[in-house]
Amino acid sequence: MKVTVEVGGGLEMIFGGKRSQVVAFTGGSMQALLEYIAKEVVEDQSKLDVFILDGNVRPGILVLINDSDWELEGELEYEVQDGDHVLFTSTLHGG
Amino acid sequence: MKVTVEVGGGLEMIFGGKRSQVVAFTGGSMQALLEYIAKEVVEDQSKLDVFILDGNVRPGILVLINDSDWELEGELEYEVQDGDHVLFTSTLHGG
Amino acid sequence: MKDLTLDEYQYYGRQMLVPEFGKSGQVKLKNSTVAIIGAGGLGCPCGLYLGCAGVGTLKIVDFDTVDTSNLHRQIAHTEIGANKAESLAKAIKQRNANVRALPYPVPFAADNASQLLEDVDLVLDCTDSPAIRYLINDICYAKQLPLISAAALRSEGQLSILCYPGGPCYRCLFPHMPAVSQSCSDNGILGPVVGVMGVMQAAEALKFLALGPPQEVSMLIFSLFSPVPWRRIKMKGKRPDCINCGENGPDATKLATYYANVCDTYPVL
Amino acid sequence: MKDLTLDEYQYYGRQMLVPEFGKSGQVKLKNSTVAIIGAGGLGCPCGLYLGCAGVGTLKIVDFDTVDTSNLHRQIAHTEIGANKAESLAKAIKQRNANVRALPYPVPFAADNASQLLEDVDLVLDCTDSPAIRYLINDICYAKQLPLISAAALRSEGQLSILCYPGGPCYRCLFPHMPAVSQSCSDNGILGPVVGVMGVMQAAEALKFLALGPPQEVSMLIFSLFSPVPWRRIKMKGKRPDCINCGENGPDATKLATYYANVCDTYPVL
Ligand SMILES: [Zn+2]
Ligand SMILES: [Zn+2]
Repeated sequence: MKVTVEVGGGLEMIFGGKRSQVVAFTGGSMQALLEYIAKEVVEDQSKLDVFILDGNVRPGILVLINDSDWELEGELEYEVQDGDHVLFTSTLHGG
Repeated sequence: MKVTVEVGGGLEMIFGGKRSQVVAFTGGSMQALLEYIAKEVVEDQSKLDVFILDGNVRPGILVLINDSDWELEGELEYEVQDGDHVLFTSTLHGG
Repeated sequence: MKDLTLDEYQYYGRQMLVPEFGKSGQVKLKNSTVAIIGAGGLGCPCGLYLGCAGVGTLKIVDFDTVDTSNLHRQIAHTEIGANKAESLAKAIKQRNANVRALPYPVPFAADNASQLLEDVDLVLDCTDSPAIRYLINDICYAKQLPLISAAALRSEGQLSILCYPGGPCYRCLFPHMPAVSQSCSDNGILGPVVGVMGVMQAAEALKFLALGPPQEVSMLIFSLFSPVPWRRIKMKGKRPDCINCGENGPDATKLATYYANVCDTYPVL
Repeated sequence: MKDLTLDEYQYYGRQMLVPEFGKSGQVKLKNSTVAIIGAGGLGCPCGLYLGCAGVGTLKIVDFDTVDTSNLHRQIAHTEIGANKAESLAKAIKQRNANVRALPYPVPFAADNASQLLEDVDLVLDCTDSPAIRYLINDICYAKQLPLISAAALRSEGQLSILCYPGGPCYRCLFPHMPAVSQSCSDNGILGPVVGVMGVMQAAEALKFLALGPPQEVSMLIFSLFSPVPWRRIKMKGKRPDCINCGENGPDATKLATYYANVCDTYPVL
């Protein structure tokens, strides 16, 4: 299946500056998608910990599935669908 | 099926001021949806001609299906899907 | 509520023509007091647009002074070294003598926060620091003041509406304070990016004052270099275990730990 | 291209920290000339943000003078009766002495349009009239000048990027000139609504100058009272039968009919 993975809030730096890309995912839960992204999509593996901590998304990073907070969708248990848009971004504090 | 009908650019005035509403549509093409909206959803029938002219949307009104110009989707022949978002709005010129 | 003067009819005529807003919206604006915390990249456009739109009283809080490196985005300021709250208040008065723009050239801090927000109807968080953002939130919840919070960094922005009756607080949406904070000074910001967030904040404030709180809990996110620059995200509402507004009320111990770590003192309510 | 001065490094430092923009974006801005047609509700914030962001030369065209009923939304102006182009240019110079803001207090019309756009890299349509919008478009296409067009009315706005190589023109997107035009003066406008569109126009201009044209043909639409305030709409690209930029080139007869009906004269190219 095809999933659009978008990143922002500074996370794009470990994705080689790419803000949005379509990835080929074999299917499964968000847990599986996270593992896939961490292993296959993140380009700067040395800084993986700004994104993933202890197998989950680092606290403070927002995960948005099809324009909804993933807490509304089941978080790690959400079953990823073909065509989904998943966005990882940080809370901003500047002004 | 349920279709979200959103209007803007002044058209909301003939829809009783409602900008967005979910309507129960029996299904069919955009042509059929237009007829349904003109008959069942427009509240001020006396001004229907600001919206519909000769069985089609009045020239100058933009029709957007799921965030795409309807010219990309087949216009009147587009087969409406359950859950579609259809937006009718006017071109604006103010500044 | 005070009615409009003849001058105000002339000044605000174009706004009152907008059906959803109308004269009733304009009168509500005139009789409202809005606090703008921070007169920087967000506060400048937000304050200018709300002052010109006719919010009766604006309280503007900022201790900082204008630096050359601010000017590219803080468009109300014209004089290096001026206090930012005073500079923004002056810019508003120059444009609209019908409103009161009151500068408070002090730091917004735990010991004066509650007092600064006396008699306020709506609070706008235009600050640049996570610690102050949580402080503003906790005070707004305690005083039952609605809060519109905007933020911007580099090419991105976020906006959410909080603390209205039944709505979530900032801690509900963002329970985790970041380990490392990123400021515009250290990490950069494009002028029109923070500008568009500040004007959106003014637009949402105007909508809130005229028509009341939103129907759904959501967050607007903006990213200039994303293929889809604006997204409206559905968010979870109040968090039952929120240490501030949760089911068991404010958790004094956890909040005290928080304030002991990030602020000098616990807020005076 | 001219490099940055020491003063400019200090002034624009925060923008150059943004990775996608960087020093190269800032240098491109400095070496660019942008025309802003209209110094009203869109032109004021757009001009202020672009001037402060460091666009080297801004040509500002507006014949109109400031009226009391403009002030709620035209936030660069402070003096009733002043020419709007001169007032906006002055406001930019007050904030950023590093850029040139050149006022043209004349009507943008068919007989001077081409001349006003000499040596320009990007055109911003900030006008309030459909006839002038089509005129600006036709001149931009003829002179191969990219065009960012924004518009606002009541609580809504629209923005599109046009006339770049391979991109559509305004007539491709909107082939039908409206029978009845609606202006902000007659139909109302909320200040922050037109404000947010003007700042978005500045943001898109900055992105265009630094990074070039968009990859996809789209339109941004804004509606303050809609449940989803911002939408990015995918649009059809160039229209093969466009009377301006279509496969057979400009259709002189049809354009002449158009200009005979809505303008005094045919544009001088
Ligand atoms: Zn809470
Ligand atoms: Zn064309």
